[in-house]
Formats: sequence, C-alpha cells, structure tokens
Amino acid sequence: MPDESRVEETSRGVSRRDLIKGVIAAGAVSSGAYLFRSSVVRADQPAAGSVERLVTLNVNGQQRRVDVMKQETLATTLRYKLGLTGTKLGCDRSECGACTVLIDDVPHYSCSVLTHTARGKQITTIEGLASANGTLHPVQQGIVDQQGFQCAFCMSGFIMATVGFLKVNPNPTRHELAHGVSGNLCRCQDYDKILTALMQGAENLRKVS
Amino acid sequence: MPAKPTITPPVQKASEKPAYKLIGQNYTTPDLIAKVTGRAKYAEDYRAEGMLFAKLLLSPMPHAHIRSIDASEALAMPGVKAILTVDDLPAPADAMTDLGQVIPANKLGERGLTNDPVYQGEPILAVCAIDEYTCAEAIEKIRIDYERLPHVVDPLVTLRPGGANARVEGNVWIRPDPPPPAKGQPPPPPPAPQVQELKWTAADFADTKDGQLPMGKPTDHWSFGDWEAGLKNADLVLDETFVTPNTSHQTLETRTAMAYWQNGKVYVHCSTQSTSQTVPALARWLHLEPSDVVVISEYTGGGFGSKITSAISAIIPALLSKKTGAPVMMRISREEEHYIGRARPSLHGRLKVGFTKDGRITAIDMFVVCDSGPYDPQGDANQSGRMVSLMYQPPAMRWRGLSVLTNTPPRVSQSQPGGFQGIVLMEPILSKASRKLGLDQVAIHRINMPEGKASIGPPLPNGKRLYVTSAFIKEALDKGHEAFRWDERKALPKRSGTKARGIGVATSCFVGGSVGFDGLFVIKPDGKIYIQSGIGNLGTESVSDCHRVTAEMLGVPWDTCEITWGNTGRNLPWTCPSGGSQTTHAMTRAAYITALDAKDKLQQIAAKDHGGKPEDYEVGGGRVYRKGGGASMTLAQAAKRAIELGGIYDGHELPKGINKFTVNSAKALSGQGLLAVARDTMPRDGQTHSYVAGFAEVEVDLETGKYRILDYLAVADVGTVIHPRALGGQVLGRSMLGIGHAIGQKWVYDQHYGLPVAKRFHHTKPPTILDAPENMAWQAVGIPDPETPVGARGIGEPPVGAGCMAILNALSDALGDDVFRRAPVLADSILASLEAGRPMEEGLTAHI
Amino acid sequence: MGVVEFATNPWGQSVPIHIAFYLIWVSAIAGLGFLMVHAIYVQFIAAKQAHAGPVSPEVAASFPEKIARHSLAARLFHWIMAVAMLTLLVTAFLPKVGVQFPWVTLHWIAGFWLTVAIIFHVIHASFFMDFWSIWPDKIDIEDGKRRWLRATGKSAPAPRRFAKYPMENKMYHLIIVLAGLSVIVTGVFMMKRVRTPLFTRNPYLFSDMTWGGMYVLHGLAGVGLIALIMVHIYFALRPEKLVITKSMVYGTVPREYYLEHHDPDRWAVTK
Amino acid sequence: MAIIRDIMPAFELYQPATVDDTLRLLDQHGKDAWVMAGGLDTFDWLKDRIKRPKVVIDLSQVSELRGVREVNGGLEIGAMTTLTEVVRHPVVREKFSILSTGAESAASPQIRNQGTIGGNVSQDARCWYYRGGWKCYRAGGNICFADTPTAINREHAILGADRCVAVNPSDSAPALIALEAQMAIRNSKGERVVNAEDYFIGPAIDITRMTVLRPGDLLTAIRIPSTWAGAQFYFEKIRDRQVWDFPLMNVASAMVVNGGNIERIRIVVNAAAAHPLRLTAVENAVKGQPRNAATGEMGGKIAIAGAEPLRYNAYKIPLMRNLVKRAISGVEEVKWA
Repeated sequence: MPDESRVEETSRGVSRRDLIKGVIAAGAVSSGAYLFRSSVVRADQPAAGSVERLVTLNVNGQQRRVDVMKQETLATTLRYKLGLTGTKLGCDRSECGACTVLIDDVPHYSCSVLTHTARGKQITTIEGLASANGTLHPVQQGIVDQQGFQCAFCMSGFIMATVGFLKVNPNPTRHELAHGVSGNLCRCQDYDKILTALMQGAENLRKVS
Repeated sequence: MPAKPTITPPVQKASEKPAYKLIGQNYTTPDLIAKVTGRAKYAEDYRAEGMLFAKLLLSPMPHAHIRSIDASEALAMPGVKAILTVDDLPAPADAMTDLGQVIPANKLGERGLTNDPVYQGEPILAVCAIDEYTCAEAIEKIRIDYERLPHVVDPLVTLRPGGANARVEGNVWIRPDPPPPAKGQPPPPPPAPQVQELKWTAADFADTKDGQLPMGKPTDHWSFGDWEAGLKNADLVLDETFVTPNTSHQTLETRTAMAYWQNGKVYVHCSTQSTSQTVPALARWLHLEPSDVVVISEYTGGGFGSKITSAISAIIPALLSKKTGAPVMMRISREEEHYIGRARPSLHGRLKVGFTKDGRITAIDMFVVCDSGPYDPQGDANQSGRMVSLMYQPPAMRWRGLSVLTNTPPRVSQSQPGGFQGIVLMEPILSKASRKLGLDQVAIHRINMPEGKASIGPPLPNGKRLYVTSAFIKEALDKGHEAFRWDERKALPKRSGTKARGIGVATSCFVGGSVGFDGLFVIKPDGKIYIQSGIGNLGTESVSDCHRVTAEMLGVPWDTCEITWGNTGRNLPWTCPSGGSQTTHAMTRAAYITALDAKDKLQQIAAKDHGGKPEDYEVGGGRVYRKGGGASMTLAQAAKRAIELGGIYDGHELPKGINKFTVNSAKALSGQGLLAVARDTMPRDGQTHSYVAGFAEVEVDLETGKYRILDYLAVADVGTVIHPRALGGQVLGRSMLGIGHAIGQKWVYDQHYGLPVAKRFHHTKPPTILDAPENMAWQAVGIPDPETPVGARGIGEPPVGAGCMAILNALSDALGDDVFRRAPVLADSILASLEAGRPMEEGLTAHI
Repeated sequence: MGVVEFATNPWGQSVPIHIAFYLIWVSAIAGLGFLMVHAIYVQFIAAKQAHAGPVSPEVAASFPEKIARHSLAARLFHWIMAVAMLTLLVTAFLPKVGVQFPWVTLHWIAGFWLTVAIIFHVIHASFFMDFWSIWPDKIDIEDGKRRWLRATGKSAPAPRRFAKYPMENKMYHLIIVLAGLSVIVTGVFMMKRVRTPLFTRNPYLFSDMTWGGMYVLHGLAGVGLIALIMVHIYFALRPEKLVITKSMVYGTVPREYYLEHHDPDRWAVTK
Repeated sequence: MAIIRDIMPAFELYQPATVDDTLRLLDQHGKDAWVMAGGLDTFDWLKDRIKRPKVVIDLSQVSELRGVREVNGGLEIGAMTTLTEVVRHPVVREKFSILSTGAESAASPQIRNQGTIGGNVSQDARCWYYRGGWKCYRAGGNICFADTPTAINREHAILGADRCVAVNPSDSAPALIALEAQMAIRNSKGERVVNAEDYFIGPAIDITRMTVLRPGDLLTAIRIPSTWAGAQFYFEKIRDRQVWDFPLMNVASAMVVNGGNIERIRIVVNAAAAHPLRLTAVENAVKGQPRNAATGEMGGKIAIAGAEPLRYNAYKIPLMRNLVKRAISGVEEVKWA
C-alpha cells in the first residue's frame, strides 16, 4: 500500500522527537530524584547477596547502566529511567499484561519483576522488535495487515506475549494462540480481531523464518 | 455430534454496496504504525524537564466530614513540594453530558478534592513531590481528623424507613418541573436538580414477595397511550423484576494526566475521549479562557464513556503545576481508577408487560430504581424507558423511576447508558413470553421491532412524540436468523448427560449520531489535503475514518490526505464529544459539508481563471476541470490561486455560524492554501439511532453451573459502513462488553462498613480472551440512513445490550425460566438454583 | 511497649484489639516473685503469729472433734471452677506462647461451665450460706493494721482470732470476684464472635471500639488470673495452710485448729 | 496514618546465590525477613504497603533450588522451579499428568513463567477482606470480616473453618497431595521432611499461617514418589474467568483401577477449606468398589458430610459433591443429536 510508507514516516517523525525528549527528560528527572532518594534508603552493609545500586541491564541488545532502587520494578525502570514507554502499566498487579516484556525470550509481567532480578538477562521490549531500518517485526506487520486492536494500550503487551509464545509454538491454531496470549487483557474487548491479526502475524513470521 | 453450524462471514450484497472508492473499504489508519512500534504516546508517556509527581490521599470512610488536616510533618519532608486541597480549587464548574449539552454547575457536584467525602476512595488532597515514593511516604505522615457520618451503599436500603442518607441533604434527586414557557418564548432550560429525602413506607416493602422490587413513591414519571387498558386486555401479562450490575469502565489506561504552564497557557497531557471538547471543559474547571488551554491527547487508552472529557481529575496536576512552577505528572493507579474512574449505574427494574397470543406487546408498565452514586443524577433511569419504548414499540407505556444517592464511586454514562439497562430489564421478559406463548424467540422479537420513522420516548408538551430517522432492525433479524442457521440449531437436542444447550437472540438500540459540528481542512500548494481533526483517538478510528469522506468527495487518493489530531495547539475545529456513538454520524456530515465548501471554492477559482460559471466545473481525480473536457487545474494550482485571491478562499474571510473555537483555528491556518471550513447545518428529520440483533448459543455444565459461549453473531443496522474492520472491531468489542455484564462483571461492597472488597480485576472480572465466545462474527445490514448525506450512523452502543442478553436468553433457553434474576450470572447462582429448583441468589441486595 | 495493642479498623480508625501478650509473662513472673518473697519472709523473718486470749479447755471441749467448714455443694463448686479456670488459662495462653493446638472450642466450653458454676455459687452463697462470712469486716481491717504494725516491729495489741475465713482468704476472694466477673461477662459476649450452638453469631453486635475494650478487659483479667491462681495454689500447698486445703476436700477442720485460729464469737459453730 | 496503596515502601534487598547463604540471611534477620520466590504473592502485599518487611530475600538467584530431577522412579522438584517448567517437563506430563494439569490451570501464562511451585503451594489466603488490609484474625486482629451478617463470602470455606473462613487457593497443592508428595524444608539446624498434606495448617492450629513454615525455614524441594506414576488421574478446576482467577473449587484424584474396581485412590479438594482437604473417608468408602457413577455419587455424598455453608457459598456444597463424583467416576461422554 503506497499510503503506508507515508503514514510510517509522519507518525515516526512525530514520535521520534517525543521519544528523544522523553529519554533526556526521564534521565534528568530520575537522576535528580534519585540522588535525593539515596539519603532516604539506608545504605546496605556488605553481606552475602546484598545488591548494588548501579546495575547494567541488557535491553534490546544494548547495555544500559542505570541507578536502581531496591524496590524498583522492571516496568518502572524501563519507562521512567530508560524512556522505553512502549511498555505500559495497566494494573501494576500482573492482572492485565500491558507491561509484558521478554526476559531471555520468556514473557514476563515487568510490573512484577524487580529490576535487580533482571540483571544479566536479555530484556526485549516493544521498541526492540522492529529492525533499525524500520522494517516491522512480522507480528507487528500482521496487526497492520488486519487493523488489529482499538485503543492499543494493551497492544505492546499482546505483541510481546505473542512473540514469546511463537518461539515455543511457531505454528499454533487459533485456539492455541488464544491460550498463548491469555495473560493479556484488552478492555476494548477486541479479542476476535486481535486473534485474527496475531494469527496473521504468526503466518508472516513463518514466511520470513 | 454433527458438525456445528458455522457462521457465514460478513458480506454486503452487491445491491447494498455503495459506489464509493474509499468509503466501505479497509485501509491502514494513520495512527497504527506508532501503536505497533510502541512509539504512540499516551498521557503517562510524556516526560518534561524537572517534572514532579503527584499522588492522591483517599478517604478511608464512605461518608465523613473532615474537621482538620495536619500536613505539617509531610510538608517538612525533603522532596515534598506542595499539597493541594479543595480550598485550592476554583468554584464548582459546569458539567457536560454525553451529547455535549452543558449542565449548569450543581452545588452538590463533584469537585475532584473534598473535605466532605461521600464515598470511600474519594480524593481528599494531592501531594506533590520529586517522586512517587516520596509522595507516598508524605501521605502516610498526614493526619486527618474525620467525623464519620452515616453511610449507605444500597439504593433500596436508603429508601427504607429510617434508612441512612448518602448525603446530608437527602437520598434522591428531584427535578423540579420547569416553569411554563412565557407567551411566544422558547421553553426555559430545566431548573437544576435538587437532593431531597425520600423514604418509602414499611407497607411498600411488605407488599412484595421475595425478589420482587418494591414500588414506593417515584420521583419521575411519564406515559403515553392507555397502558392500563393495554395490560387489562392482554392475553399474557408478565410481572418481572431484574437487577443490572454496577460496572466500572476499567479502561486499560487510567486517567493519568501531566500538566505544565507556558506564557499564561496551561498544557494538559491527559487521557480523554474528546479532543476539542476537553478544552472548554478544562477551561470551565480552571476558570480560564478556552484559548488559554491546550489539550494534548494523541492516543487514549479506552474510554467507554468514562472519559468524555477527563476534566475533573486533570485539573489537579494543572493546579499543582501552577503552585510549584514545574510540570506535574499525576499517575492514577488501578485502585485509584476504581474510585475516580467512573462506573455504570445499576438499575433495579420491575416491568409489567402485556402480550397478545401472537406475541405483540400491548403495554408496558416500567418501574426503575437507579443507583446514581453520590454525585450528579444519572440519565440512565429515564433513558432506559426511552430505549424500551423505541426497541419494542409498545402502543402504550408508563415509565416511573427514581435516581437514588449512595456512598459509592461516581457514576457516568457507560457504552449504551440506560439503553443497556433497559434492554437487560426487558429481554428476559420477551424470552419468557416466547416460552409461555409457544413462540419462536426471533419471531416474538420481530413482531415488536420498530421500522421507518418509529416513535421514541414520552410525548412532548405539544402531545406529539419524537421519532427516529430510520430503523432496519427487522432486516438485521432476518439476516442473522439465516446466517446463524437459527432453525438448524433450534432443532438440536437441549440436553445430553450433564450438559444443556440453548440459543438466544436479543435486540438493542441507542443514539447513533448528533449534528451541528464543524469541519476544517486546507488544500496546500503541494497538492496535499491537510485535514484538521478534533475527534478523540480512543481506538474507534473515527479520528481518521470520518475524513475518508473528505477524500471520497474530492476524488483524491487517500495518501494525499494528512490528518492532524490530538493536540488543540495545532488548530483543530469544533468537534462533537467522542461519546454516545455520535462521532461517525456528526463528523462524516461535517466532513461532507466542508468538502462541498472546498468544491464550491475550487469551482469558483476555476471559473475565475478559465471563464464560465462555477457549475460548469467538476472536481475529481485531484483536479478541477470543465465538464466535458477542456480547461482544468490541479488542486495544487488551485491552492496557489486561493492564496493569491485571499478572502474567503484562503481563510482570511470566514463564514458566519462556525464555532468560535473553529474560527480561532481557521484564522491560524489562513493564507496557507485553499481553506475549507463549514458547519453542519444540513437538515435531519428525526433522531438518529442504531440497532443490533445478537444471536448466541451456550452450553451449560449442570454439575458445576459453568457455561461456555459456543457462538455469537451480531448483525448491525448502522447505515453505510465506512471502515469495515473498524466497524467489526466496534460491533464485536462492544458485544463483549455486554457479554462481560452477562458472565461476570460486578462490584462487591460490604454494607456494614460501606467499603468495596472487589477492587482487583480478579474480583470485578473483566472478560479474558478465553471467556470470549469460541466463534464470533458480525454483519452489517448496510442500508444507508436516509437522513444523513453519507448514510452512516454510529455503532459504539447498541451491541452492548444485544451481547449481554443474547447470552442470558440462550441460558434461559437451556435452563428454563426462573434460574437467575440479576446479571451477571455466574456458576454459583446457576448451580445453587438448579440444586434448589428456584432462584437462590438474593434478588435485590446491591453489590453482592 | 504498650499494655494494649491497637489496630486500624477498615475505616482507618485506630482501635484497641487486645492486650499485649508479653503481659502473660509479666503476670507469671509477678506471681512467682510474690510467692518466693512470701516464702522467704515466712521462713526467716516473720514472727510467730500470736492471738489474743487463749480458750479454756472447758470451752474447747464443748466443740466437736471436726468443725464443718465447707458444705459438699461448696466444695463441688470450688473444684468445678478450678478445673474450668485451669482449662481456660491453658487454652488461652499456651497457644500465645507457642504451644499450638485447636483451643477455641475447649476455651468457650470451659468458659461456659465456669459461668454456670459461678451463677450457681452466687445463688448458693446468697441464699444457702452465710453470705457475709467471705467479705472483710471492720475487725479484719483493724487486725490487718495490727498485724502490719507488729510485723514491722511496732507495738500494737495482738490481733484477734479470725472469723470463718482468714483475712487473706477474704481478700483473695474479693480479687477473684473482680477478675472472674470481668472475664466471664466479656467472655459471654465474645461467644457472639465465634461459632457456638449457644448464640447466633453477630460480630457487629458492638462498635469496633467497644469490642476492643472487651477484648482488652478479658485479656487483662485473664493474665491477672495467672498470678492469682499461682498464688492460690501456693498457699494451698503451704504446710501451715494444708488444713484449710484439706477442708476443701473433706469439708472440715480439726477443733484445735479452729480454736487456735478462729474466734468462736466471730465463727459460731453449733455445739 | 493515612492509607496509600500502589507504591512499594523501601526495603533492604538480598539476592543470595546459595541455600546456605539464604539460611544464614534468614537467621540473621529472623522475623524481619521476607522470603520471595516468584514474587507474585509478595508484590501484592508490598505494593499495598500492608506488609512491610525490613528485608526481602529474593531466591531468584539460588540455582540449586531450580529444576526437576528424576529420583528412582519419582521426581524431585526444586522449590524455585517455575510452574511453566513443571507443566512442560516430559516426565511430569507422562507419569504425573495430574500435576501438569493442575499447575497449568493456575493464573496466566506470564504468571506461570515466573511463579514457582514452591510459591504456589506456600501462597497466602486470598480472602478479599484479608488482602484488602482489613485487620482480621489472620492479620493478627480479633474478627473475621468474611463471616459477619453483611459479609460477601461466595469464595470462602464450607469446611474446617475456625473463626477465619478463608480458603487455600493453590491449584498444584491438591495434585501434590494426591501424588503423596513430600516437602523438604531446611533451616540452619538442618532438613526436615513433611508429607504434603501435613505441610498445610488450618486456622484452628495457627490462624495467621497457611503452612508449617516458620521464620528461618525454607522450602527447598518437593519430592514425588513413584507410588502413583502412571495411575489414572483426574483434575478439574472451577473458576469464574478462565484466566487469572483463583479456584472456586478444584479437585485432584489419583487412582489405580483393577478389573473395574478401585484398588487404590487418593482424592483431594482445595478452596473448600483453609487447607487442601484430603478426603480419606471417601477414599476408604470407594476402595474396592467398582469405578462407576454409583460409586462416584456415594463418594460425593460422603465428601460433603459436615459442610457448613456461609451466607453466599452454599453452592460450594453441590459443587464439591459433583466434583468428587467426577474425580471418582469421570465425566459422562456428551453426545449431541
């Protein structure tokens, strides 16, 4: 479709600026805030298993140094400190799936993972799916093909859950895929169209791989 | 078992297929790539330099008065910047209905923060600090001295003699009768509603048998026809009580907002259904000029009626930002959303309905009690009667009702407000009648359905009743009857071992459009069409769908259209609220008439340059050309000429009658090309409504009470289909919202403390993907509405009632009558009733 | 470290819920402490008790060998109460100090029997016994003073012999009545909070605050009883008091004891 | 103190790498320590700021607690093995399928990817009053809010209630008890092993705990003997929504049938009481009986003896009767037309 490329450019044009602004600003906010927090959180006495504040995370193939509180969840770190706001917080209680990311290729609710637990693991977020030149991941393409989802707040979670599930079962039936993404809630309740789009995505993925 | 009959995929008959190039075609919406890549920015995704965070302190009591607040310790904490209380808020502001009508400020209305909390979870104050951790610690250091007041969370409990009142002023809303209009004057606006105390007598409660709704004094009533005679002469009269649930909207994105001030203007990044309409709403709450408010909401994570304009909570970060001089983000948590996120009011309903032998309704006597929450009166009670009067076309009807106040979270319209409850109260009676009269469910629906310019609602002062623009629900029923293979399924056995099967049909209707809004776009010298859209982007895709009409009318390819949306700083026109399913109708009309304005200007420009009269010219294929060939110019050339000509052509002169909001935007865009701007003043005979017929098959496990939905088909009468995939998403998505009301969604309150115990999704039960029917399909009748140029109506609402009741009617078909008497119907009530041979769940207790 | 534990009720109000359970140890240690001090005192410090005016043999001879002290009913009551009370203490406090077993049913059943016993006792004592014989009177108080003065080496007239019940008995009974009635009254209401065949449950019978008060009173009286019972048993086992303990079994005291410790005018026994 | 939810209070975090380090930390911090496995139960308590441990000991780095090992015909499952790993393990699926079915019915895929078998059996009660932060018996208070005249208690206990009427929500626990699993518990003094059915305790014994674990204890492994390998299994879970929701009730049975007669059987129901209920009376009654509907009916009737409904959970009695019946005789084949 000719209009697609255009769409891609404009929408990216807009959001890339926001994204960059986001990253810089988020950095500023968190570090500013964080210097302060350190005086409140008591410093740890060295003991077996005690954790450092400065950790290195492997996010979407990049090593990111980040200053993390003990009680900080991965979703918070990704969104507020690394500016990766494609991962959404819908319930913060592992009841909706909007925050789903891949940790070593396995779907997890990033709202319910301590950032410290994700050290040394491969974290993949929605921002890490499309290739650098902008080519969409086959699952993302499947959604574009079928106009899947409505408000799309749940979308990145669904996509990550699907990508993770397809690694285990690349050729699912509609029913199997439904079970695969059953840990994700859509309040627009667009489940039927979502499944159609994700099945399309699975097919796209089989074609390329 | 034989192959289960499958649902034939939706197809529009050639005869129905309109001769459009873009309308009725699928396409990729301009917001989709940003969405799939995670770059789409919702309110919480914005960050600004030095941004502070805010969190709310919520009332622990359902009803109280605050004697004093001691925040000294909190304010002394390093990192705490400010605290906002109700004393910092501007005076109460006007509210806006689903349809954009302004209701003057209600002095008992909600204010966002309060010293007199009327429900547990109501925000008392907001703390602003350098991060949320500090906010939380600060809030725990604040000491508040509450005087606890009597509370009530059950609308029937407060009506009992001696029952507590939810407000000090009383427990019901009264609408005083408007004074009679002066000679030759238009009728005055209705006076503001008042809260009064109303208690029913012990006798009112004593007279009713278990599970039957007592009917004491109502506060509101209307009727038409001789309903008493209608009931007297009926062959069958059913007197049934049914209770609908309170359900939170539970948009997946909470109503988070971030705000900052710049040169006297406030910039609010919020989660709202409507873009343009949110500006005046915020302006009212903040006591600002609309021109000083900029709303940024490119993407909204769902609304369903709860974010028509997300004004009330959005002013908190705005005011804190003013106080602290820094951007402020107020992230609303899921639990906070349960409190301030709005909900659909429940209706307790009791209907007496008369039927003839062949199933035609002779009269309806309807009584409803609406749980209106602690604040503004909800229209649901009255709307339920209106929609029943349209959907089932009773020759005579009486409606009585009252809106009761309770100490539970504020209510607001939710998809098909009132209409849904009306359908849910009425449908069980229709399906019971079909069994009592030995009639087919589809038949008994069909015989009562509206057609053509069917009447709706109570008589006006002049004695006449309003009527709708059109209704093709009978066609929808026939289409569905065939596609669902109704008769084949009917022939299947109902029982096998421990399983029972049933099929159900239900019809539903609601408002499908409004009129009178503006369109605005510029054809620039690059030949592209720059469309300004004030429509909210909450997932319906109407934000771009409506503008397909522009491209269609100008005969240009879609990729020459650039849509600007989601930021009122970018010069958007006055647009309807994205609610009540009015957008597709209202804004395709606006797009249509604005395209006519562009055509007209193109023809005039062409005539000026190439001679002849404007009407000698035609617009299409990206050109304006003389009929029968000859002179022509491209839109690019025309745009250049428009700038040279100035005046009306490039927007330096603007037409009368367009909204002030649009005027400001148009002025800002003037001189950039051919500026098309117009207000929808096109005639419309009747009120626009849409309709859906839902068909379902369920299988019940008689040993556990669990049931599966095997198939669901929705057939929609929405006039012309603009964007099939988006329409399908709306039809089945909203059907699922209704199905959620049938299979699980609810509130649970402990009446002793007046507190909610169900606050989590696994308590309130929004349906998961595995609770959805195993097969779902949709179809559209596709007959254009005669009263609007493109013939398109909205569809967001009617699928809800059809979805809910097709399921419950199928359940009754499988299990027989009197197994349940309220929604939702879960395994426990089915199993308990089957075990006891009568309805076992409490009929009338609220929130169980 | 407060004596009472508070909790936040569903409305966010702070209400008492029960006593701080370290009080169990406080009470136990206090009881132990008292009896050790007392033992030492009696052993090494206390002067031989002297009573005014010995009784002439003629008078003495006029009394029976065995003086009836407790009727059968009174003894039965005492032992039923004792069993109930010990069961209550054990079921109440062992789980709190880490010995876990299903205690609630035993506890309320014992409580039920204690209540029945007490009701019986009140009626029995009021109408079938010399009701006033157990309450301290003027003379007891004067003699109390005298004993104290003499014990502290000051000069005072010798205290008279006791009436039916020695001063200690009377004081003890008085305290037991207070503690006992507190646990019983609160305990009866608390049965509305647990499943018993006796009442239909209604945990919302009182406000959170009132309930809290009851639990605290129940607890305070309860831990109080730990010390009281310890002391009671201690005295029952002391050699010089064994006569009285036996009388709670057999019902009588020997004439000699009666004449030495009691004043026939104040405890008239039928000759 | 004003109430605020959704922000975790600060705590000290330890991520030990070995069991020994973990036990040392547990001793060092005693009552202040909170042991976190998958964290799904933990985060609720912390995010609601209801429980405020000074120290959280995260077991995620203790590799010796992960994985499934075959031990002479049976299995030893590390406590930190995720439910997904258990569900997908070939031997579990082949010989002890009741466990994979049970574990697979829990929560949602992402939760099973992170939630552990140890955490699933040790999770706290889900009574909405208790989890809402109401200071009830289980929370150290002096009342059960779920058993009052206004209480909404459709999900609560019909058996074994003692003041508290909460139920145990685990979906894998009944399967493990049916398989005669044993729980290996370690503390600094050494290891003790308890039968799965004795691992859970009711409110009568200790109203504030769900299991025998005390401060300093660590559940290290779950051992499944070969006793029931390849037996006939039945597991069924009834819940409102097909994802996330805790059981309204679930049932697990392991059975050896010989010549149509039930030779050996173990049958367990959960979410009926504060701890999983092994139905020994039913087991004894049906042993030796033919495996048919009549025997199932009989078993079902025996199972509900003494059940006491609350205001809103009477349905659980027929539900338990029917589930037990099915667990014995299986579900009838449904034939349409």
